[in-house]
Amino acid sequence: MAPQLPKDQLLSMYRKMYLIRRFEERAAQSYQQGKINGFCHLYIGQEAVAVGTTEALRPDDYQLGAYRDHAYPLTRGADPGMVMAELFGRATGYCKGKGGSMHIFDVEHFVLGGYGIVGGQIPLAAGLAFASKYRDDGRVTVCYFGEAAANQGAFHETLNMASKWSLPVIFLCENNRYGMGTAFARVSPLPEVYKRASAYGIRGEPVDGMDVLTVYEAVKDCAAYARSGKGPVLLEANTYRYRGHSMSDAATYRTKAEVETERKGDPIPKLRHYCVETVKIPESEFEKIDAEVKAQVDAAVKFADESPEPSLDELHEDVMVEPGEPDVKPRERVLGIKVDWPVWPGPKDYKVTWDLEPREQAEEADEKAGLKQPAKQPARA
Amino acid sequence: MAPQLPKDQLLSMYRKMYLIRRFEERAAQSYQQGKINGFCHLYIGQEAVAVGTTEALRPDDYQLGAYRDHAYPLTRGADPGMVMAELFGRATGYCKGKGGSMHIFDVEHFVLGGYGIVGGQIPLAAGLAFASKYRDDGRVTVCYFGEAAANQGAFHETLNMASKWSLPVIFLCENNRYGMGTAFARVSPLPEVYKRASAYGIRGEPVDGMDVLTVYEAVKDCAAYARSGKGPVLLEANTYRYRGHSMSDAATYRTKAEVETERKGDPIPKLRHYCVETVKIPESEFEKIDAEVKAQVDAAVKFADESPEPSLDELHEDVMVEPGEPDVKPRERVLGIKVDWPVWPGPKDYKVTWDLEPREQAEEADEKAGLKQPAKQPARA
Amino acid sequence: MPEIAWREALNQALSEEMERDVNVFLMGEEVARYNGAYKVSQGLLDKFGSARVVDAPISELGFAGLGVGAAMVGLRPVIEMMTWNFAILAMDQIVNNAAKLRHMAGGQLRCPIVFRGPNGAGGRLSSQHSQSLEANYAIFPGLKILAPSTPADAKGLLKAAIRDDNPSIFLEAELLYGVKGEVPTGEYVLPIGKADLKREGNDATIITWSRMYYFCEQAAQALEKEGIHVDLIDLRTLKPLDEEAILASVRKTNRAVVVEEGWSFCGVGAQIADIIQEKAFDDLDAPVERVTGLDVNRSYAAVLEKATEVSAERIVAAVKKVMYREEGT
Amino acid sequence: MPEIAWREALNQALSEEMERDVNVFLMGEEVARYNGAYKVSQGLLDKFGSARVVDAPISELGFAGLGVGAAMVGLRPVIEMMTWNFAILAMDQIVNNAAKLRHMAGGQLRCPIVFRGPNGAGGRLSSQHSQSLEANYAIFPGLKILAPSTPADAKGLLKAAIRDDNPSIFLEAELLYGVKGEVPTGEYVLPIGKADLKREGNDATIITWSRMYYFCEQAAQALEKEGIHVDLIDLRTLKPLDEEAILASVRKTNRAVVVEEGWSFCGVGAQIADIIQEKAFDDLDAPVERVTGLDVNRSYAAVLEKATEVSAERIVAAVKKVMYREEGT
Ligand SMILES: Cc1ncc(C[n+]2csc(CCOP(=O)(O)OP(=O)(O)O)c2C)c(N)n1
Ligand SMILES: Cc1ncc(C[n+]2csc(CCOP(=O)(O)OP(=O)(O)O)c2C)c(N)n1
Ligand SMILES: [Mg+2]
Ligand SMILES: [Mg+2]
Repeated sequence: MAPQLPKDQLLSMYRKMYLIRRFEERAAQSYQQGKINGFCHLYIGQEAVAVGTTEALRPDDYQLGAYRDHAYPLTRGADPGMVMAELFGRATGYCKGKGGSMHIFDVEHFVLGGYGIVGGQIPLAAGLAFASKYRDDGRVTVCYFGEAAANQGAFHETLNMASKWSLPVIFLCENNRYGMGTAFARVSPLPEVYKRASAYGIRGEPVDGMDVLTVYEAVKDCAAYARSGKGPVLLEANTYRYRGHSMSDAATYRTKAEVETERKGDPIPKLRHYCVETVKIPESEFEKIDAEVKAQVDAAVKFADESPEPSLDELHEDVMVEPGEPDVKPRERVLGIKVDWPVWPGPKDYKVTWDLEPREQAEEADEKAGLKQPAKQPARA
Repeated sequence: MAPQLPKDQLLSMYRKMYLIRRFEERAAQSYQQGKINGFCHLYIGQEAVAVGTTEALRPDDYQLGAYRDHAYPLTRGADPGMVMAELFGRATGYCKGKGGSMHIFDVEHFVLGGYGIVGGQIPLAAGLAFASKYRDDGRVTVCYFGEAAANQGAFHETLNMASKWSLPVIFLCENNRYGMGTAFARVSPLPEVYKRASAYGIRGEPVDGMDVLTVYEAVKDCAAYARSGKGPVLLEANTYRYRGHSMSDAATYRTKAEVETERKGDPIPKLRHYCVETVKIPESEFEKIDAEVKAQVDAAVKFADESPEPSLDELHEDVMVEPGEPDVKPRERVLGIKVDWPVWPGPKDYKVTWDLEPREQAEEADEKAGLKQPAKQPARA
Repeated sequence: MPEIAWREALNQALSEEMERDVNVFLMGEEVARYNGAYKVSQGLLDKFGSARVVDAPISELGFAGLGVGAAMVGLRPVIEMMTWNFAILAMDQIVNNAAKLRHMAGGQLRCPIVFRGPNGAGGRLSSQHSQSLEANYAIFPGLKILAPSTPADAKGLLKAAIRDDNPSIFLEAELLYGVKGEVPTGEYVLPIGKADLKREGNDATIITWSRMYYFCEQAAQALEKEGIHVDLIDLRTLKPLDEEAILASVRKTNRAVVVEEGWSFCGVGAQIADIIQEKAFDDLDAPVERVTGLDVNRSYAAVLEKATEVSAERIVAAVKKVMYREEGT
Repeated sequence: MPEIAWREALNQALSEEMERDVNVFLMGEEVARYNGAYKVSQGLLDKFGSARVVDAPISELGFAGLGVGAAMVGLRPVIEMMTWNFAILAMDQIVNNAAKLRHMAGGQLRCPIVFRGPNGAGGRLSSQHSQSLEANYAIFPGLKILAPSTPADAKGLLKAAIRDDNPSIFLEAELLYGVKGEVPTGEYVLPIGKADLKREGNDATIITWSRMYYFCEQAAQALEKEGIHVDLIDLRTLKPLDEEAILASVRKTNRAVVVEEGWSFCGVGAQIADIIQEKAFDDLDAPVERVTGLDVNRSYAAVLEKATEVSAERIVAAVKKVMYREEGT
């Protein structure tokens, strides 16, 4: 077991996990009240993964995931009211209500979206990591994806490139054991996703996704590894979702009993118990946090509920960007506060020092293959 | 070393390899004369793979490959003149001149095409094998593909399914070390394709693709394995092409010296030498075969050259099939001879006995994942 | 005739065709044990077993291609795409293989396969999940494109598509599965390529397909109250297109409105308008009007989504426009 | 002005933009060590190094998506597709991510990326390798589509596309790379969305783009000999479409012929014809004619391929048709 973490850090992790839990419960409620529509995928049960991960990263490391994405911005300090407003489809949402539950972007906090096409975010992650290596900005990218996405061609093509070019990216598989109604083992001969790392010659390992401290340690180690230039990691967090695949899935197909058993592994009480029993943090502090979070989430729902619908002027906005048009900074736009916004280096701001493929290396490979110098005329096809 | 093969079989393998070699040399010549256009990918150097493979299969096992496909029908007994005519784009070609060099189909001999989209034939192979298992016809499918195609998503998705459903298919990678001008090792962290089998929990192994007898033994063993229901195999034949990627690639980028070295490994003289030295088959028999093959290929070129262009009535043919319209039988159409044509079972000709996923197995996987009985309402999404 | 929902009509078609021909099988995500994401395949696994109703991994390109391969040797796969948005990943197998196989092979084989699933909006799903993609397939020679509107047409055309020896794209809609209508029981097969004149009138012609038919019907009823009577042509098949039906009606009414759910720019409606202007130029008393979804990415927010959608009101307005009647007069 | 070939014009554009902005990089199959399948990237690896000119594995979906991800954080990737036929595998990343990102994110980011490569026929390559696929991208909001014809336009528009903050599809052609023309050296950037009136005349309007321009020019010269003078509009950009240029000309000539290399059914030409019939209905003296590739799968055989292609003769005939002149009179 890793060295004990400072009390404040433990409490902040607890607070974040409970924030997500509470946020999702109220989102579920709001969905039932018809205030949220379409697809809404809850993160309940998986909190330890996002919280442990974010805790282990630099605040400016990139994160992106699939459509089960409410937790990602919340772990990064996004405004819960504005995330809820996005779920409500209101003008005050992070994406002006255009993306909704499945597509939450909080660029201020380097959370680069939730994506609806299974596996679609995986190549993007390689691109983010490519940019980091290209600019040598020391960032690591964390790409969350469900285990079912590992059967997409995009997974294969991306891991191959990420490995070949030693891109600083952690492919973080949130294995909650099924995609919609299909148990992963039913469609995958090799149900342990991390084992696929061998096909790409990269580091791969499983981690208990129901224990935030274990996730934290694992991601910290993987991030250091990737950041140091050793290449990508395929990290498989074994977790469980307590709710149906989405709100439109009542998940009646699961027995109470079975969910109860799982609840015993609930990462939130687990951390709390550890803090109280081992670290000797008084219960009262947790009661205080619970109360504060409840109030915070109530306020978030209230904020969303009282927020206006987007104006119709928004219809043609953001489809194309006009010359000189700035990017939209959600918290500035909505809350009127000044925020630090990522600035990407300009045309002359840096030089590329990365030698993606040293010439000797390329020539050696060519020789082995039987190639000599580049063809003089079109080699096509 | 495997038991020595009967003399006739050795000679027929030699004949086929030399037929391919000679055919391709004349094709190259015809290309330079402007009688063949577009892309034309020669098989010279790789003869041992197709010949050893076909020799090890049942004549009604399915074969398909990429665009480097002249050899596949030839090993199956296709009419060389009609293959050449297809390269010439004549009405007497196997595909009426519609497909050309990259798309040669000889359905009579269960050669189901050459394909131009890298990796595009791989999912098709799973479908052929699925059909065999579905009908329990005992067939095995051999899917040839170049090593570069192993970086396509289609490869990943297909091997996963083929493994999960134990489909009788041999994924036969013809590793000639590069795709066009790119050495495989330059774009693949794991340059041994067969090692990727581990990601799908299937059998994978390399074989010397420059020795027809080794290929024959390996494929025979893999075919028996697949046919017996043990599932797919990823077989990697290490081979080499003596010519450029295609006729439009003069391959000036390879040194004479290096090609010379490789020529020492030429599979054709190698088999001949083995037959003469070890099996004691007189040289004269080979000289006789060489002469016969030369004449046969000369005749093929002559046939192609004297064949008519397709008629314009063909323009709208074969795009859509009309009710009651039969399939076209090339040798019947062109040579007017009666041929055995594959007949696919009709609506009531058989029952499906294959239980692709036994219920208990599915339920067990569901239980493990935390699922119980099927959802009653739409689980989407 | 019994009233049943779209999903049951499709279920009947699948069940009957699987009974009729052992070569027919269904493959897709969630189709077997969970009876389909939209419950179209309800009960089929129990009835036909696990080799004929197959749960696929989330590998659209892979299982679409698997279907094409199986079709090459005489099976008749029905490949369910959970939605056509996801089928974009499988497009290579559909347009480069299925649509071209017979031709590349010079007629040596055929590819009897049906790709089916919901197209268009699902409602409050934002841009990645709400696309109408028929034009992306309609352009390729070698494919048939079906887009029925009523449960009866859906049953009759799905059965026809399964029996057809060509590859076909069968377009359904998330918002249609629950829609009910009278459906003949048992053997009921409709001809592919025949439009259905669902309403007759001399004042104008409305041409549409799939879910938009219901909006057009609404509009037609509203117009009738104002004494405007339209021909309402439900194409049902987009390719091959029933040009005769379109042209015959336009020659009668001299006015045409084409209604589609998808985007305007390069939508199938543009092709239909082009055919009309080319072949009925002298019969037209007004330019062909098109009513389409707005040419922007679809939003999740209710008001924004609604504003991008086709509405009966907009169809009414378009008909009045081609009749040179001012709105509301 | 120096005369250079298309491939050199593109090479100049790439080289200059990479000099100008360190954020620009080129990735694709064979682009680095082998200087491009068509030698468009000749010399760039030596000039800019292996991180800015990258040989990708044959993983179109993967490296297209990698480019999109890099663009999200301010790089300006140029992704070379060896041909657009292969890009069908990458379509999901192009239309579901690149085209939708800014909108899904409510304007928080942009996606400055260029996907470029040859579109259309390569000559004697059969059906999988000969497709004109512009319509498949033109339908999606969020993308710009460029299809220049001359080396100068190619240079000016590629530079513009690289500098543009939106994702764009840049269509080249295997049969154009060797075509020469005068090209301004150094800084030369053209506006996206502006058509070029390459010839003026009052008798009819020919509208085209990409390689077909040369066929139209041929036809125009032939027509001139017969005293027929046409406006020849080279669109150069398909989206955003320069409607004004089209309509202004048609209002003048009252006759329009749209020429495209690809298939007729649902081709971009149908959309152009629709715009003309809708917005210039009263100015039209004849239906808009379209000259397109034949709606069949393309064959390898020379005679069959030729018969599917657009020819100057067919364009001449179409112009005469809209002028109601009998062939040869
Ligand atoms: C390409 C694609 N195919 C199918 C779907 C429909 N779909 C949405 S979520 C889902 C299951 C994904 O499961 P997993 O990746 O394990 O993520 P989880 O929902 O378990 O978090 C499916 C099939 C989709 N969105 N995209
Ligand atoms: C999807 C796709 N991308 C790119 C190409 C262009 N291309 C044709 S052959 C080839 C190289 C393939 O190499 P490999 O798979 O090793 O087969 P080989 O030519 O060596 O037999 C490429 C990139 C293509 N045909 N299809
Ligand atoms: Mg899952
Ligand atoms: Mg190779």
